[in-house]
Amino acid sequence: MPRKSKVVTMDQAVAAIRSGDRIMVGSFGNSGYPESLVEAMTASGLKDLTIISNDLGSPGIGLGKFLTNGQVRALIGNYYNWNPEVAQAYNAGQIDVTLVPQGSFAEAIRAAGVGIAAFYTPTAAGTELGKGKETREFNGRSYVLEQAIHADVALVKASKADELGNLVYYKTARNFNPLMAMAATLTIAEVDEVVPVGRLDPECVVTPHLFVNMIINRGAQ
Amino acid sequence: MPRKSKVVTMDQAVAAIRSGDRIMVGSFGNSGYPESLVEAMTASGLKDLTIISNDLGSPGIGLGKFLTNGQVRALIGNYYNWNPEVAQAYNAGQIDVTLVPQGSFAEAIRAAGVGIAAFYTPTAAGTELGKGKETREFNGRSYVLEQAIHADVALVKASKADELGNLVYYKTARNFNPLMAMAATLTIAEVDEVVPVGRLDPECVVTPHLFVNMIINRGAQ
Amino acid sequence: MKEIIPAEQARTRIARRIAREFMERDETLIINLGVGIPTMVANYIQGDSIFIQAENGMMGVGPKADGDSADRRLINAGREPVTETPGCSYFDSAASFGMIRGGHVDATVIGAFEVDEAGSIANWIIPNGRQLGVGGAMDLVSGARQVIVAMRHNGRDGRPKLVRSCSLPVTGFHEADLVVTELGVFRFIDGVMTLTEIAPETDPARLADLTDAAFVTSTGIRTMDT
Amino acid sequence: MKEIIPAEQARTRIARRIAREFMERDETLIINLGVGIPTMVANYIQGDSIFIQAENGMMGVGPKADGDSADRRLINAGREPVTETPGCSYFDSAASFGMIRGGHVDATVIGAFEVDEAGSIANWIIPNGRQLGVGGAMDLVSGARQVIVAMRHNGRDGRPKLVRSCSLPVTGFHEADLVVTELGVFRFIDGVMTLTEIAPETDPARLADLTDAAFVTSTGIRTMDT
Repeated sequence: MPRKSKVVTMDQAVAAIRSGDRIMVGSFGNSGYPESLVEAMTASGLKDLTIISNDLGSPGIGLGKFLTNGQVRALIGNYYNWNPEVAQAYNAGQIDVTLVPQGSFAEAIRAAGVGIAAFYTPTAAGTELGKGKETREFNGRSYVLEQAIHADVALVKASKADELGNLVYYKTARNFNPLMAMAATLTIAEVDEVVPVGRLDPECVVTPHLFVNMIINRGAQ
Repeated sequence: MPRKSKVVTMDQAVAAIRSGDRIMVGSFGNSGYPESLVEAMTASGLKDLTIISNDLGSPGIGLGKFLTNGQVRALIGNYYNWNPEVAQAYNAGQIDVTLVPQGSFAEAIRAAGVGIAAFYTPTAAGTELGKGKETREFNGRSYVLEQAIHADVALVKASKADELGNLVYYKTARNFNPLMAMAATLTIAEVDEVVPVGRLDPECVVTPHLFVNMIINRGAQ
Repeated sequence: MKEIIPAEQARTRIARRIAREFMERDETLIINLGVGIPTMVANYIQGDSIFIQAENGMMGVGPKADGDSADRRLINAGREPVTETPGCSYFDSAASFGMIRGGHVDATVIGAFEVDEAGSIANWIIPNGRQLGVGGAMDLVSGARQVIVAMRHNGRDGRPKLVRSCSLPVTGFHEADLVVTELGVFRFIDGVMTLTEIAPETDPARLADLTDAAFVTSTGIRTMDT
Repeated sequence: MKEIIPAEQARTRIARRIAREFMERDETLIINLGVGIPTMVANYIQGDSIFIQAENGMMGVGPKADGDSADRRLINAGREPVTETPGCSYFDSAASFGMIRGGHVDATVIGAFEVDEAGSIANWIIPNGRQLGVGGAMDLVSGARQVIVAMRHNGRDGRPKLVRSCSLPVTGFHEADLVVTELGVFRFIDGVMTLTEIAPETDPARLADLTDAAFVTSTGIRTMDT
């Protein structure tokens, strides 16, 4: 069969997302998130979303748009102090918020991507964020059982894709993107540039193409 | 403080290893293993070693030298069919052998490197290699608890190091090397070439320098 | 026992049939090929939408390297020198098995000693004291989305390899989706081993005699390509 | 309450003292710096053997970027634009916290609301309904080999931050190794909070009055650099 291109229009990408979906979005403090995809989603009628991300940007900025725009049912992440609207909405009972320590959060997303159901980490043992989680001793130290975090859709931001969907990132804009690309049923990558197959160094590909289902090429817009 | 060089002589490297140590060695079927280090260790009087590696090369070749040379007390790995001396020594009661499925083996080494005590994998559930390991259901599927695999020393092979100890690899000679570099108390990297700091692309470094304690520079020999 | 089909012809037939299985799917596929007949499948794949993953850390494995171009640091999981394809990539063994365990590999083609009526597969060890290795077999059968077994219908001693219940140590339980031998194509449909294609050299009744496992013959059974 | 030492002088003193702690160790060090005073530690580090890790995925963080060179895609974990150093590298968040959790980061310098006599640290949340975030705090205190707390001796309301037992939600139990305030250096020696250096502006008795936690004064106590 001739290979089908993974490059899609923004409409095609957004049409693949449903209200109520669990959506991972790459980002760290407004760095390295798929800006066009987030923009298009906030212009869509999608609602009741569970957003799985490190933080939620700032009020009305970056991932913060989802909340300002009333599209959020729940958040799973680790740091919302940059966006006070999160605590407000949570206190008002408008959204659920699940905090997972940043390292456990990253590892749990990776676990989902690599087929590990759960893992024991020392982080949060005995603390409020360890409550309700199984605790177990290994070599005299307490560990908490953290379960994998899956999503229906991952929206990731990469610097470049080749035509197959191999991805490379840019500096600290890498953050959670390669992990989320592995952990969702559908992975949509927004990239600055699509280059011909063979242009990326095989030693330097960060996300091999098998993890990527759709590509939004910002360089073509 | 002025920075100390991590580049050492072979004598210095071998002097850091003790009889009885648990030693990880990167390799996959005689590809990507630290040849000079293995050579020097077989010329040393080191004995009672536990060798943790994917396979054990071939009889008298590659990692097989450790066994031919009588330096092995135990093996932890996953595929010894390429070296019939392993089954012979095991049947004769001369060595212990622990088989861990290759994917679980890789993940368990990574786990040691990243501070995860144990993880649940579906691999080997219900099989002979799952015996004696805790089994647990997640979402209706059986998973086996695999514990992290640590070592005293990791001997890894990289293509290039920079003077800080950042490592890059060569094609499928990468294999277990980056994982083992994280999982041992002491990591010794044998490289083909040491390049000046700044020469490696920061986006393409596979093993950041903090994991590397000593460098054997084959390019200087 | 007399061979119905000569060995090399049998191996080619099996490999080609599995290649067709992939090429009929109108989508990009990521596949992993074990040693032996499974590796031969690559010879019959055409087009540019099927990618071979090697569990020792490569996506996009190309044809075997011949003498001059062989690089012992560029090998597949069977230790054979291979080549690159455009768009290939390299990664460590944890990332590689992450792809497999995480369900990102569409199919694995493996050999087997036995496959039983429950779809359980024995392919990692014959406990004869000469083998000591599992490799990635258990990870592949439990992780790949589709598990395709490529094997001769009977062993060298003539014993059926499709059995009622595995007598050898099992690699994975209820994991087989498709078994292709030189005599037939067996699909596990709702957990039932179902003969969907049969070689022209035989018929369902004779095939049942050569088979230990009980199987159902599909009402839409077709003749297997030779 | 009257401040013994003006705020900016206090912050500088704390940061400089911690920098000295690192520079006195004759070895390569990998350190992670939290926001606030911890970030200032970098200003006082000299030489080329101390490397800063940022948990958002960078090894070898350089000085903050000024206006023109700022790149919003090159930031530290406090969202501040930073620069590269030669030999730096980038990686994903799982790899980054793998370094931290795996014990490969020699020290983390963090701020805190409270540190108690048991070395337990509260620094992630004040449950006032306005905060909802933990970030990497719990991973850092449980993973880094040495946990150094950089904080003012008393809060803005004058309340001691070295307490008998943490009243705020704890980030990690028994994790503090060293606490540096503008008034003293406290080391946990065999689990006992021990005053090893004291600011020239005070003395052990007066310091005890400003401190809720019971501490032992080292027989070899020295005067802290101002």
